Amino acid sequence: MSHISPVLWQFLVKWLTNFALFPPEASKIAPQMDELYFFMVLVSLVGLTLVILLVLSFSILYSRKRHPVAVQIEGSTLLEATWTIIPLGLFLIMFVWGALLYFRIYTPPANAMNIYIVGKQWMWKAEHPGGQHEINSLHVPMGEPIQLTIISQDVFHSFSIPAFRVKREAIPGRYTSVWFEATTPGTYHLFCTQYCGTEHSHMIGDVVVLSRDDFKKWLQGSTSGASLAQNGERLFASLSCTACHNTRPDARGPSLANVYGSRLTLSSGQQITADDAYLREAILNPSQHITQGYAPIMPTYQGQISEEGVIALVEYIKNLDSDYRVQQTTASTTLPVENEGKSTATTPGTVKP
Amino acid sequence: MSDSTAVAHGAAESAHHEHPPYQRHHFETVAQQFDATNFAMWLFLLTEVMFFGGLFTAYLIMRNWYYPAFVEGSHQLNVGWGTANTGVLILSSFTMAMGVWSAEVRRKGLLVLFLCITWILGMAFLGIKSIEYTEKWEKHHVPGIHWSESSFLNPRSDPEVYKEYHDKPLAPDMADKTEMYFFLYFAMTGMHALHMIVGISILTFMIIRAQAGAYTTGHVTYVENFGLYWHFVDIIWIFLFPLLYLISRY
Amino acid sequence: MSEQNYELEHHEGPHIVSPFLYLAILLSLLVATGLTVWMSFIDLGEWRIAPGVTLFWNPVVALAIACTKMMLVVLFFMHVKYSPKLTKLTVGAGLFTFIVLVGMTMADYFTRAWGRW
Amino acid sequence: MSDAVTIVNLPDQSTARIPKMNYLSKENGLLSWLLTGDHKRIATLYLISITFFFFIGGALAGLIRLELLTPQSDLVATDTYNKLFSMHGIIMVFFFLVPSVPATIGNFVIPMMVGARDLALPKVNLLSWYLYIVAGGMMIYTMAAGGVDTGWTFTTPLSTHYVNTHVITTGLAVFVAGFSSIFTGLNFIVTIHKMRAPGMTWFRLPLFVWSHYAASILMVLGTPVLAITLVLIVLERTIGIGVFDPAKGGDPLLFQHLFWFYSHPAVYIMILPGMGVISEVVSTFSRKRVFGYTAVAFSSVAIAVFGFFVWAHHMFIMGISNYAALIFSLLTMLVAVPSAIKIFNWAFTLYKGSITFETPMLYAFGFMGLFTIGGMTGVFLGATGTDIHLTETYFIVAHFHFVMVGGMLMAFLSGIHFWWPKWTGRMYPEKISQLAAVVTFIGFNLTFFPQFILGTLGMPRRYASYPPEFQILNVFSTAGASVLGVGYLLPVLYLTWSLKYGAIAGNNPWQATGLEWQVQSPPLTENFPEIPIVDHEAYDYEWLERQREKEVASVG
Repeated sequence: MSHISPVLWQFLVKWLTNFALFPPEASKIAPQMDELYFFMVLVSLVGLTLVILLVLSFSILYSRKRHPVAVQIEGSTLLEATWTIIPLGLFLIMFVWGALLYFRIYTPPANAMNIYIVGKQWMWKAEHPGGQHEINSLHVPMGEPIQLTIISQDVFHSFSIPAFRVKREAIPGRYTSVWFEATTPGTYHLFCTQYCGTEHSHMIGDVVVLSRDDFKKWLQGSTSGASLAQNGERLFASLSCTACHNTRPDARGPSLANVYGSRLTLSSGQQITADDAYLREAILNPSQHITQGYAPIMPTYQGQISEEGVIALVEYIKNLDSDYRVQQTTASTTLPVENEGKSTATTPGTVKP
Repeated sequence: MSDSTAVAHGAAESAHHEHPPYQRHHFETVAQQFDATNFAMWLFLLTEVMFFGGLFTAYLIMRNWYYPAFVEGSHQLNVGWGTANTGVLILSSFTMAMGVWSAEVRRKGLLVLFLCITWILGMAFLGIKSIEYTEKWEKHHVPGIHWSESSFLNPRSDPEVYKEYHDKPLAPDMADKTEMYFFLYFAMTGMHALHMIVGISILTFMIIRAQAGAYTTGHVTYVENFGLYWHFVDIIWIFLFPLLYLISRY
Repeated sequence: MSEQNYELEHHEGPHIVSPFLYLAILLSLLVATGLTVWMSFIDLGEWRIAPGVTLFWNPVVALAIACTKMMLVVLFFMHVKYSPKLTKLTVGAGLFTFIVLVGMTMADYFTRAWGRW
Repeated sequence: MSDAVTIVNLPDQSTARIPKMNYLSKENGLLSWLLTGDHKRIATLYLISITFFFFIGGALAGLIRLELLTPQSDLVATDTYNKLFSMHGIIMVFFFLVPSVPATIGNFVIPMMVGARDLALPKVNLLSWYLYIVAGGMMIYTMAAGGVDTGWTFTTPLSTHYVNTHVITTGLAVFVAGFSSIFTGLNFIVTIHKMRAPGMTWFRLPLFVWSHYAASILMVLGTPVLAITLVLIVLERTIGIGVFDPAKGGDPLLFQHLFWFYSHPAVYIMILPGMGVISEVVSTFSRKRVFGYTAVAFSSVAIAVFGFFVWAHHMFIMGISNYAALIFSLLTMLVAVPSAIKIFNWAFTLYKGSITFETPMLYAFGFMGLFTIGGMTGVFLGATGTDIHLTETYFIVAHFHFVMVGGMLMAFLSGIHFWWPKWTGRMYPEKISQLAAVVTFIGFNLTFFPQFILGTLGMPRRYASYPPEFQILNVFSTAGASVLGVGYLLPVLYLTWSLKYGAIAGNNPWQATGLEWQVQSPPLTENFPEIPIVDHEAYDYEWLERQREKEVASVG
């Protein structure tokens, strides 16, 4: 064969060595997803075989040659009921099974480590809590639940890791989240699957799963000097947030210590949990997110902070468990103003593995 | 009407019977023709309902999100003009219905009269609408091209509205969203006005035809169907009026 | 479906409505317009269903009046009251699909607040 | 061919003539076509126009597959590739699939099937074709001027703020094409309600009419929502209205809701008429009434009704509320059932039939197999859990090509071959068309089946370049596409040939029961010399037999 057509030979070799029907199963959810997938494939195959068998056998048995005169049959309620109820039952099983899986994938566990993902034309930026930045790659430890909080800076993107069987749309103006727990070390594809413009197909990268120790080493090796929360703190000060969000008795804004995850009552009377999405909205569109008892005087920061800046602020507020640091910053002179959220973008953060 | 039904029955008995001139050849009877075109008009109105449906959906969602902005945006509209316009449009619906009635009882003079009144009322509606639009332009309330938020950041700068409603200044981020209210205001009333313009153009043509006696020979389909369209446009306004003008006026 | 054979079903052509009825409808429409403007200047209060979920009565009343006006126009000016079932069905189908569009879209927006998603 | 393997019953070729008076010969000259009110002529105009757009869309598809032969984007640049798939999608969806069966075959046979002389509104029908042409002209202009690269889904804010191609003209073209489809649907509904011949009750209507009725409801109620959405996009691009712009407080997800409110029912607009064709063909070539007529009829209506409740399943990963995802997923499962019902009913129509295997039947078999796969993989995507992994990959591309191309295009070709003798008065050549059907089937599977595996492996859709390990399957797919191309070119060639050289078909070459087969081919402009009085159900082969005996008796 190889001497008949070298190209064809190469092709065949390539096919046989690379042939795969499924991507690797590298997360905890992947085998569960595949179980449902196999079940569906099985049902489809049975259904398809049934249809093919029926059509083929009837075509042979009742071809004009063998069966010159057709017998007129009205129909059969029993049969109609059969092929209504059985598919319906199967579909409902798939629905319930699928829904369970869906909730599992989109409900992160409480102890998950949070990594922020910002999508923009045409790259993925990952922000680790330790201040490590990555572009078009994501390093994660094995065996630990990782939550991704995803947002887009411009158009819709979609953060997809086939080997983990997870995918979530990056939406402009809103956080979405997804979580996974990697199980096998290795390098996997990271895709943008939502069409996002010219270089859509170049918005790809690698997800690197490391053992816990390797991950620790990687974290140390890629540190940018300041953690995400520290960047946030700097920004917090430079935007003069401390002018109101301080602990003085006449403070015009609420204290932000321990606010994350708490139950807040808004000025509209609505009760909400202060999560990432709430914090983001409260910074950008404050008037609808005022805590009860405070005047709606907070200016909007829409257009003044980049998504990375907002992320740094959110991370800072999240980790704020006492007012001590705020008092410190309030007391000291503020750091040089780095507006437009450039403070994070300019840090030498991009670390290639 | 009576002799046209006679013709209809006659035609039903034999396909080769003499038809009235307005019966199209592929219909068996005049009644069938009337029914079919009437039904077609209703289906067309169905598509119109869904056409506006998209705008109403957008409106309801945005209103829920940015209620304070919608309240103050709405206060900038002139209820007087809005009410007047509602009255004008309802009146024009009435005259249109009377026009259909005149065609049914074959009174050519009355038909032309009612169609003319409808035409005038339609123009009056557009006139009032353009006064309102001009006012919006002058107040810098045309989003995008001629826009300023100052009357929402500082309601006292607009004493006329202020003395009525004593609006509190909106927070800057909410004041931004008043632009959304005016987007939807212009999109919805603009789309409605466009339907009015189309209606008035058809009406102009119909008045000429009615003058020539085209609709008083028992062939009311055209007038009836146009009436349906006109009433539909009226109904859209009946909803636009409270949704856009009457938000939290107390 | 309702209508069967063509000739059997069909009758006298369009029903002719009395102008006085039209006049009555016109007056009720104008009264309803006045009513809706008048009501909008009165605070009808609100119903606190749950903390943060409030139903204001003013828009409800305004929309109820608008719906009534619509029904008057549809039934009498547009002759639906005197029209065959098919026309009524068509109007119903339009309203139904409209409600599906608005209702199911809104359902998504409202239930987003229920969870952290 | 012996009598045992075919039902084709042609008149004696030495004496047979095409009837002198028919809708084609009635008037001559270009104007008589451009100003015609005749549904058969408008159907012909439509057939020519959509074939034209099909081949433009097909050429774009060919370029896409060629580009994907290698992992790098080497044949065309990425933005050219983006324009290719965008215009392929827009042209195929709005200019081919939506009008394909309804505006051509539906237009041609529905008035005859219900026993009418024409559609209820012939002028509106002609207007619909003109709108289509205007829209098509705008689309051609867009292509000539440099194309559009938003994808056929016009996703905001990409389409409104981040591309600088011809979104406005494309949007308006689709808007106009939408109204063309609204008018076709409206015309069908009115015709089916108001123009039925005496005795033609609802349950005597052929299933083709039922499925078109269901599709028409979707056209009339769904399309306007797309229209207003496109208007909002155009306004956003021209004067900056911000309803979908997150920077101005608008919501891009609202666009998704409104867009899919039409575009999901749109897939039923595309597939339902095809299902109607299959019902006719399967019945005719097995000489049997369709098994469970009422079930098939009502399943069409059920698809139309449920079709409106499922649109958000395109948005499961887009951040809709999880509760909404749950409801929409459940409803999606419900809408899958009527399709299953149809498949099994067609299969059982064959039971105890007397089956022959002419080209339309071969395409119909192809439809049943491919549509089953397409439908089942739809369930994969409708179940929320698996949707996360499979959506936005080649799996979804393969899924909708199985439904749209494997389903609708197969049905379209089946229908074209089936009604060709009625349309032109001449038969297509049987052997080569059977070959074309088989080639199409093989080419199709080779093209699109590998894409299921690609999707499962995670290859995203709309990628101009891809990781090298996906190449093998892409090579298969491209190879298949070239086979498929041959399969589509063949019918154009031999059908054109048959216009002049095909055998004279006579009134009823298939010995089918539909009213359209009881008149001459090609039919008279007014269809029936005398409006028929219907006294039998659809697919009543015994009635047909009695008719023939009567004829023989009167001639004898």
